[in-house]
Amino acid sequence: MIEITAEKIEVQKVIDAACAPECGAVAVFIGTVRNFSRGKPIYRLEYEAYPEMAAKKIQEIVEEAKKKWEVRKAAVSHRVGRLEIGEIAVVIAVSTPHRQNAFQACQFIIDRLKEIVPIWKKEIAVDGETWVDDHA
Amino acid sequence: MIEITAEKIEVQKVIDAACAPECGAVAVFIGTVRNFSRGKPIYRLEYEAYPEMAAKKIQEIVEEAKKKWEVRKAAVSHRVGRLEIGEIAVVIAVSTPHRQNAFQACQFIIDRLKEIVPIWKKEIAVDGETWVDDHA
Amino acid sequence: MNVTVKFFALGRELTGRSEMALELPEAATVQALIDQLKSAHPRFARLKSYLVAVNMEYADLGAPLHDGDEVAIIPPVSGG
Amino acid sequence: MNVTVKFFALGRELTGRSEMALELPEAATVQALIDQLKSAHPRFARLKSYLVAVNMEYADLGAPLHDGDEVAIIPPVSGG
Repeated sequence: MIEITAEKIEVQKVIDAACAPECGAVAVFIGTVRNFSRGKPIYRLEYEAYPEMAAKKIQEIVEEAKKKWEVRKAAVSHRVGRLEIGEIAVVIAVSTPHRQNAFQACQFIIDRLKEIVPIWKKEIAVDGETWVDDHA
Repeated sequence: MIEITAEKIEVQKVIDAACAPECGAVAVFIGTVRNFSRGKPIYRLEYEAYPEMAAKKIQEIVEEAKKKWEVRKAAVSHRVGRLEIGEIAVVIAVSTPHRQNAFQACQFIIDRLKEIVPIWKKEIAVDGETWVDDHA
Repeated sequence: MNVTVKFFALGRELTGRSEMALELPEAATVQALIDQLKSAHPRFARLKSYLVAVNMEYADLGAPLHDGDEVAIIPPVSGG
Repeated sequence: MNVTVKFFALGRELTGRSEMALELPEAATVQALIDQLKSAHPRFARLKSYLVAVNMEYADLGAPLHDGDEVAIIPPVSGG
């Protein structure tokens, strides 16, 4: 399961999609909206995606993780639209027979997602709106 | 939240206990009962704990993780009693401001739990019952 | 030939468009498309950092375009 | 002095007990307790690998015991 969604993400649904019975180890990453960013308080975030390409790139990342770390199943859900403080922006779940691989594969997926997947976030703060550019 | 429980573990409950609003990154580990162990099919597991000491040791491990990786909140739930294939044996959830720390802290907690926390599992397989000794 | 250009995030806000059709000479490259965008939409030139995707795959400036391609201007991503 | 000894997993199955009270000489060590267990419960001697916890803390064989201590025989753990 790979989805770009405007609906609230249900963590259990993503976990269920990554975990067949007897999956062994499941590693999950949940990213939520913080109220502070680079030293200043923010009110909320707005996420925008190029959804078809985002889903395609996430699929490629998942395929790479499957090859490298014996991943059995993986699920990724990324939210778009307006997000309030504390809301979930992304959930990644990965199941593997052995736990070390689960952590490594899950971390790889979130790291690569942040690098190459066409999703953007805009911070709405007291001093205005800014498209985040972590690479600047 | 640290618990040794004979009830089915609800993943969301453990995550909620580890995640204040604005927690940033949450890493979760879920360990489930596999149908194969060291090359042979198993029917089910039985977990036994020295519950008071297990909770105390897990608390110590969590405190160490908090110091090392800026963990804000952590929650650990370990099941005891009879577990069927596919059921959840343990859930660990850790929240940190930055994601690398969340993965490292979560992996540290499960690794140390397996090393020093007085919990035991017995595999019930076609050829009999065996207390698992991973350290042998 | 005709291509579709998609804009997102800061690129969308600068151009005021999320999508536009563009007519290009045969065998034009990504670079030629960028040059045309810059002259037609001066505010686009204010987007300093971006990648280009052609049919949902990142592409070099030298990559040739084809009729019907979907081109996307990808500002620095910040998902997760 | 009196201590309580707890058994778990294989130790519990070998001794057939999950807990027993034991009377020991004053200032007896963990080692003395183990020796007494082995002679009183020959099947306990079949437990080849274990640690000992005193009042829920892992303890050396040389550690002295005190009246009222809770001692636990900890076979190799396998939680998770």
